[in-house]
Amino acid sequence: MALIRDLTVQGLQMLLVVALAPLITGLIRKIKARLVRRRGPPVLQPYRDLLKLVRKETVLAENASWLFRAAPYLIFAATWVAAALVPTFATGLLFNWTADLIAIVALLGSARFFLALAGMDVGTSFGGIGASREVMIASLAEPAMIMIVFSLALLVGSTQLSTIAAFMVSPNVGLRVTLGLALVSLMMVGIAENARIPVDNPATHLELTMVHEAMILEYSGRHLALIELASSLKLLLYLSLIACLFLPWSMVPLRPELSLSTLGAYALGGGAYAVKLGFGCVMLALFETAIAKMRVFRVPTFLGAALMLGFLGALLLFVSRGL
Amino acid sequence: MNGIAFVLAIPALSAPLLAALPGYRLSALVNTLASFLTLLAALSLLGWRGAPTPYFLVDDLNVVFIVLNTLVGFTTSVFSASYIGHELETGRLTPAYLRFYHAMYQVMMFGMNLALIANNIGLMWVAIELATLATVVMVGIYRTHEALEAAWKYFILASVGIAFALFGTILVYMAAQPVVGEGLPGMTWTILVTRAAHFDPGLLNAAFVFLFLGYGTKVGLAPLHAWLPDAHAEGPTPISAVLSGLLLNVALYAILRFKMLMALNPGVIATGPLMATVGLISVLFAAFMLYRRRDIKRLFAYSSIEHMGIVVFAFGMGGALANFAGLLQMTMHSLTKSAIFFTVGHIAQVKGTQRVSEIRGLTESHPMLGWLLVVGVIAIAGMPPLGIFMSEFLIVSSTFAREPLLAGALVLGLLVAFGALLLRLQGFAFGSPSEGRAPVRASYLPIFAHLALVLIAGVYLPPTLVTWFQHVARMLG
Amino acid sequence: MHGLNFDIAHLLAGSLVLVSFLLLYQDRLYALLNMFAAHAIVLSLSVAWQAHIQDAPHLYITAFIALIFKGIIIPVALHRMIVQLGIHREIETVAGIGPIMLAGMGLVGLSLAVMLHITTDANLIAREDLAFALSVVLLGLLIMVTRRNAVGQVVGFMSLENGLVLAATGARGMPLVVEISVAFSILIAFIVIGIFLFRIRERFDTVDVHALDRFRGERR
Amino acid sequence: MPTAVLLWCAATLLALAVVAVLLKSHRIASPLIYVATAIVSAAMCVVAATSIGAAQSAAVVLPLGLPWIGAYFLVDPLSAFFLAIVNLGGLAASIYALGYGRHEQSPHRVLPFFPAFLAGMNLVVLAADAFSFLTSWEFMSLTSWALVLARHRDEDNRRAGYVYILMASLGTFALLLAFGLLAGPDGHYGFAAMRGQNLPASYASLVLLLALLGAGSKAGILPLHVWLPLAHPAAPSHISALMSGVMTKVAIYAIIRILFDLAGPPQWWWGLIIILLGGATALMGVLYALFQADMKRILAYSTIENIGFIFVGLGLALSFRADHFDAAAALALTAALFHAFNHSLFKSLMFFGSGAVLTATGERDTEKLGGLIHRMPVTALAVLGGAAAISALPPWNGFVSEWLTFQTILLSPELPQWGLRLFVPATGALLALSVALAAACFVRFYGITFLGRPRSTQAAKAEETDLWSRGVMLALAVLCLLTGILPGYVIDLMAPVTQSLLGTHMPQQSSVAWLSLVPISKARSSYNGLLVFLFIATSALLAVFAIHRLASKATRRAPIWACGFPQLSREAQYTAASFAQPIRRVFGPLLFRAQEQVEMPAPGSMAPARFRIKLDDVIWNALYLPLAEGVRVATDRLNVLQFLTIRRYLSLVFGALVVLLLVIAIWR
Repeated sequence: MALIRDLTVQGLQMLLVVALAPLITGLIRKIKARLVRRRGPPVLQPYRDLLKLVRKETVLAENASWLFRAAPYLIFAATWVAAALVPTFATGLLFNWTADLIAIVALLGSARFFLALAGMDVGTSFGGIGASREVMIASLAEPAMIMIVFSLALLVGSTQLSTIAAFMVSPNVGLRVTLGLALVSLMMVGIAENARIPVDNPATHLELTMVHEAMILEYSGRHLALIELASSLKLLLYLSLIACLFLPWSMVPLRPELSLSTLGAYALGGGAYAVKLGFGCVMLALFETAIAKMRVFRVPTFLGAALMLGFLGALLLFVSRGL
Repeated sequence: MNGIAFVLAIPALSAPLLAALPGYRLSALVNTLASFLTLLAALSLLGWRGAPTPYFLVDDLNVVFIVLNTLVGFTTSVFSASYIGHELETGRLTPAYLRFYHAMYQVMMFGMNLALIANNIGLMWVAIELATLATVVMVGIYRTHEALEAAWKYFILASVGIAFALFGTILVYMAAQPVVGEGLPGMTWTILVTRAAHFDPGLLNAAFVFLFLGYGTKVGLAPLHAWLPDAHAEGPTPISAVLSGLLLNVALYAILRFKMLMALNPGVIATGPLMATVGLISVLFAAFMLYRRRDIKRLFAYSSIEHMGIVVFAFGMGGALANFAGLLQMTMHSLTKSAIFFTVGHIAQVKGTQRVSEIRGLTESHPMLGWLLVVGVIAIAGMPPLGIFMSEFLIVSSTFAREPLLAGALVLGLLVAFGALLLRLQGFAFGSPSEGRAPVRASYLPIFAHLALVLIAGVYLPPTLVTWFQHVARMLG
Repeated sequence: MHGLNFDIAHLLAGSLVLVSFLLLYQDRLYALLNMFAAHAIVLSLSVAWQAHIQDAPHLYITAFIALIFKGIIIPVALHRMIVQLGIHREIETVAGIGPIMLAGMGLVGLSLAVMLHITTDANLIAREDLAFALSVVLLGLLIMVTRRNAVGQVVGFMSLENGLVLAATGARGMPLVVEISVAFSILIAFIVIGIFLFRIRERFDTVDVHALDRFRGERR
Repeated sequence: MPTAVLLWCAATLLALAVVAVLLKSHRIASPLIYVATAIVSAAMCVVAATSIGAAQSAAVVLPLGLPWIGAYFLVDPLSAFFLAIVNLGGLAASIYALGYGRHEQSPHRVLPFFPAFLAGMNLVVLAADAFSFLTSWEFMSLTSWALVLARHRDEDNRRAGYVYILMASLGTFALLLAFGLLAGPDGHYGFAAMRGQNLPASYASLVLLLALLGAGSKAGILPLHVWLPLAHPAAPSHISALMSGVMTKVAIYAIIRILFDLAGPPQWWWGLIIILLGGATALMGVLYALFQADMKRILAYSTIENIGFIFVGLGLALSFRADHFDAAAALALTAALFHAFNHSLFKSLMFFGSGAVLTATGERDTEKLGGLIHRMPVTALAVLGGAAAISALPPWNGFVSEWLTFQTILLSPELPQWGLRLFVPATGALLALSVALAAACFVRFYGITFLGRPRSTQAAKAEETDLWSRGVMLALAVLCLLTGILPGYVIDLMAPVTQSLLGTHMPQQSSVAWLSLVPISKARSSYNGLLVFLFIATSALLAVFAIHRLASKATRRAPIWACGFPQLSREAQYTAASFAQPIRRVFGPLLFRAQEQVEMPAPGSMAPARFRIKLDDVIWNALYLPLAEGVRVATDRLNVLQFLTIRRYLSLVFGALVVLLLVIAIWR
């Protein structure tokens, strides 16, 4: 019985993220457009795009291999699972125990692995460029992420998201240098991982600058749809990760009994979650409109900074538990 | 007694016979036969050894050497039978010289056996000189300019060595004479050891210095080694084998005897450090010299210097473990090195050259010779599962616990030598073969025998041999 | 052991060392040979004296050999050879005579130091003779390594060997002395013949350096 | 009992070597030998695996080796575990070779040494006294040296063999000295006796350094790794798999045996040294790998990286043990062992794959390959699995050991020493970096080799390999996945090992609910490979189902689009070198003095523009060239002594005499 309930909650969460993801993308696009005083596409445009893509016939390059066809599903699945494992409105979900933060990072890593491979499959130079730049970025972003995980884990004594969230709401967090460092670094990593300005520009097809787009250049139809969905899922994941780690208020620990109050609590949590997401979107949009795209070979310094920040945070905790 | 008589008589008698015999096949056969009989006689000494007489003595120590000596002598004679035949065909030797060769071979064996069996230090000296002069002649036997050069060099340096050894012997006698009285007793080993404690230590010191240098010249220790490489390179290969495998041991045996004598006297200078130092110098020196060699036989001659260095080092370190290791190392080196020289002899014949740079890809052109060479060199480089690994294991590990720095230096030498040997080996055995693909008519038997012995010793030492070696090691103190 | 015997033995041994010094001093071949003959004669005298005081008749044989073989035959043979091979008469030495002499002094001092320091209880004659014998040996070796000339080196070796004989005869009742001296004479004969056969004019090593290098086969 | 059985098996292997020698290159030789080795290895693997947890049996003493001691052989949990690894690799290699061996041009240079090599590795792990250990150790090196020289006509292979055998014997001597210290002056060469005598701290530390020098050179830690990328690729591929996947593990075994078992209680800084070495090795290894073009060389360098990873685990275990955090030590050691096991699996798989490619195309250079996924689908699938596992992607096994190591690092703030507190997180960063880079490296490896369009005609008409090879590769891939999703069982298998070495072990895993992995406590951290796998599978299937059902599954093949400018020539594809360029820009200048020169022809000239990359092997230049130079100078100086005149030689003798006389004149 309890199992059933946990499963349903978990299932809800999974559906929620996948349903929410395109909205986030649309929202950000809209806000950015308004910021530069354009009307911009409607917020629900991404859903329409996805539906259109899914209905279309898929065009494959002649020499595309089975890997090319399988990759979108794997990418989507991995990202989806990762996203589903991040607590959104409620902590202590059933499957939160199946993977901790490190595992989530690694899941995103495997999604990227297949994306890069898919980019190289057809054998165009664009795919190559995209893949090589992607792995370069990732190879710096991932350690930075791991460092952030370290600093949180050292602080909380756990790599378990629910535990961390629980700890964060508890009064004994205090204001810590480490957390600040971790937050900044996490944001930088998130920007890089989601191919946002200034690291990459999701809206461009100018070959010298594009990274993510270059890899998926050969995709079309349902495959493209899946990949797009996956990338918006990823964005959502990062937003809700930041939310869960740094603004974990009114997140509901899983309650044993299914009462009205519980539902109320869930509703409250959901609302809070929505607010957090909206805040995140606005922030991101502001940041993106404020800053310009940087050259690809300046990215390492950017991410190196992130890595250093994360490492500094972890080191501080290693050296003294007081800070 | 009769065992001793045979060991000495068979070579002594067969030498003139061989000088008289025409036809190399017959004389080679006789030579082999004589060596074989000598071996049998020597083996009989294992079982039954007479009481020491004023002139002859057989004890645990020299039985090791005698058996080894006659054994390698025998196998070498087998090898030389096939080797000499080829030399005759290519006309490097004439039948007349062959007679001389076989006769000298037996003279040499006689000299060495006598030196080993002698109970009288004067007699030992005479015998070693006899053997040396015989080898001098053998080295020069090809009569090429190079051979004569080598022989001449050998001769001069050996003569000085002889003089030193004699002076040392005289000094020993003078040290003994006040204690044991004039005449023969003063030179009889068995008497000397009983009274050595009362000898004048100072005289013994001087004596040891001269004996060490004199006989050390023949062992080929580092500053005194000059004759050795050329003699090995220029003489007929069987002689190189005998030089490396036996003559060095005989000289070493002499040094060991006097070391024992010194050990019995409380007042004398410590001989161990002296020997260890010289040994170490030889090892390092030879190790570095190995790299630049361009003549395959000279290469292995230097490796002989290195190994003698190791042995002397081991005996210098002393102690049951190190002495045991030293004996083992010496035995293994004789067997391995002579096996290598057998192989090298055949290789030089099929390739028609001794130049390192012109011998390549043996495992392909002559698989048997090639792989035998590989095994031999691996053995001499001290890799398991062959015998030398065990002895080097014991020497290094036992030294490291006592004298870490010395062990470090030794290991350095071993490594450098290893590098050189393997570098050359890869050149010889692998790569695309060089010209000279003449079929081999080699006698693999001696090579197999030696390598098999080395392999067995590396894996399994029979307990009897072990206890015996250990006893000898204790004798050496 | 009465004084006179000792004194005479001492005198003879000492004079042998002296003659070695003279050998060391020579730089003309013929003079060197003559001096060596003198060396041999002194040796045979001293050996004979030892034979007398030890009343060991067999030593007379040694003395005799020394006299005939080394005192006469060898020098004459070498004379002939010099003439035949046309070896020129100068002996070129490694260093100047002066330093070499000094080195010789040092060697004698060394040998005295070694022997007298150590033989605290050996009997007198033996001790003195030994010291002198050792110095003769060392001087002989010094001659060998300082002379660039084959004949000179042979002479050095022979004087070295004289030192040995002196020591051997000095040792009371040492067996095999005669045999040893004979053996050594043969050895020397070999060397001399060798020189003669190989036409070795100047250096001990070879007729021409190129052959040397060729056979060593190692020089780049 | 198991000891005896395993010894008999090893003896059989040796006998097989003899048989192989006798058979020379007879037609049936190859199948006969490989089938036999497969059977024997399978038997040994089973026996070893079953005897990990078995009760401690008494040592078998044979009257071999050092006479007055004899040869001791013993299977304890540690050796049993490594025996299992060794023989699993042996089994895989033998079966693979059944197919692969047919393409061997000179089988008589491989067949005798293959079983001998296996026997050598087994005996190293079985040995329980210094002498038999070192004998087997050197025997192992020797046989593998012969195998490296199997293609001896190639100059590079000979050079590789030479460097290898030199480093190997350096290592042997170092171990020899280490054992000399452990055995003490009166020669207690048996391991049992060594445990008995407690060394002074200084000696123990010396032992540590010597052991690192000895076993480390075989494992390939910095800066002793130089031989590895030369030798491993030079051998035939199934041998490369053994050397990389298994022999390095034997070296790890040696380290564990000496440091955890024989050398007595550790100092805290021992761990630190090993951790730092490991971190540096991991990073440098993967960077080297990223800049290689040769398939097998990439794999060899990635071996170095993984060894570094294992070393970090060992170092952590050692420092935890020094501070008596036994549970943490057990976790760290388990992580290291687990990674050793995983690496042996996927590295063998990768080498098999590259061997298959090699035989199909005759090319080792990735720049000449490509598009093989079409020609050799099964190989491509299996290698994809291996690549995913080696890049530590969940739910594959590589990730589990990585995850455990990170968990261990997260425990390290409890360590009191500042040195550790400062350097452990730094090493953690290095590890994270090298893991990410490894993923990049294998994207490159796989993408260039198997994806894209063929870059050469050989690649264009490659043929899928034989049944045996495919079978083995798939089996290994499946094993990688299984150990990834059911790690609990493997960890419980290792419990006796840590128990015997540290006196404690990780909490039992296979009993945890949902089979998830809980190293310390559920609230702290947990990972469930099985569920992650199931999730991914289900959601992927869900997506497929949804889309194919509810939307179109219509597909059309069309020419490459590429933004409308498809460059159809093969050369227009991205190359391995260009793929590595961004990362080279980041790390190259600092660590490799990388230089890129562009030669632009004058306008109008027909000459091609050239782009050259120059990478210095800093370690080689800084460490090994000077050594070689030193030897050269020394030999030159000494060689003069070969050409002196007799008079000068006499003066040498004279000098020696005078010196000695002076000595005794001055003495007392």
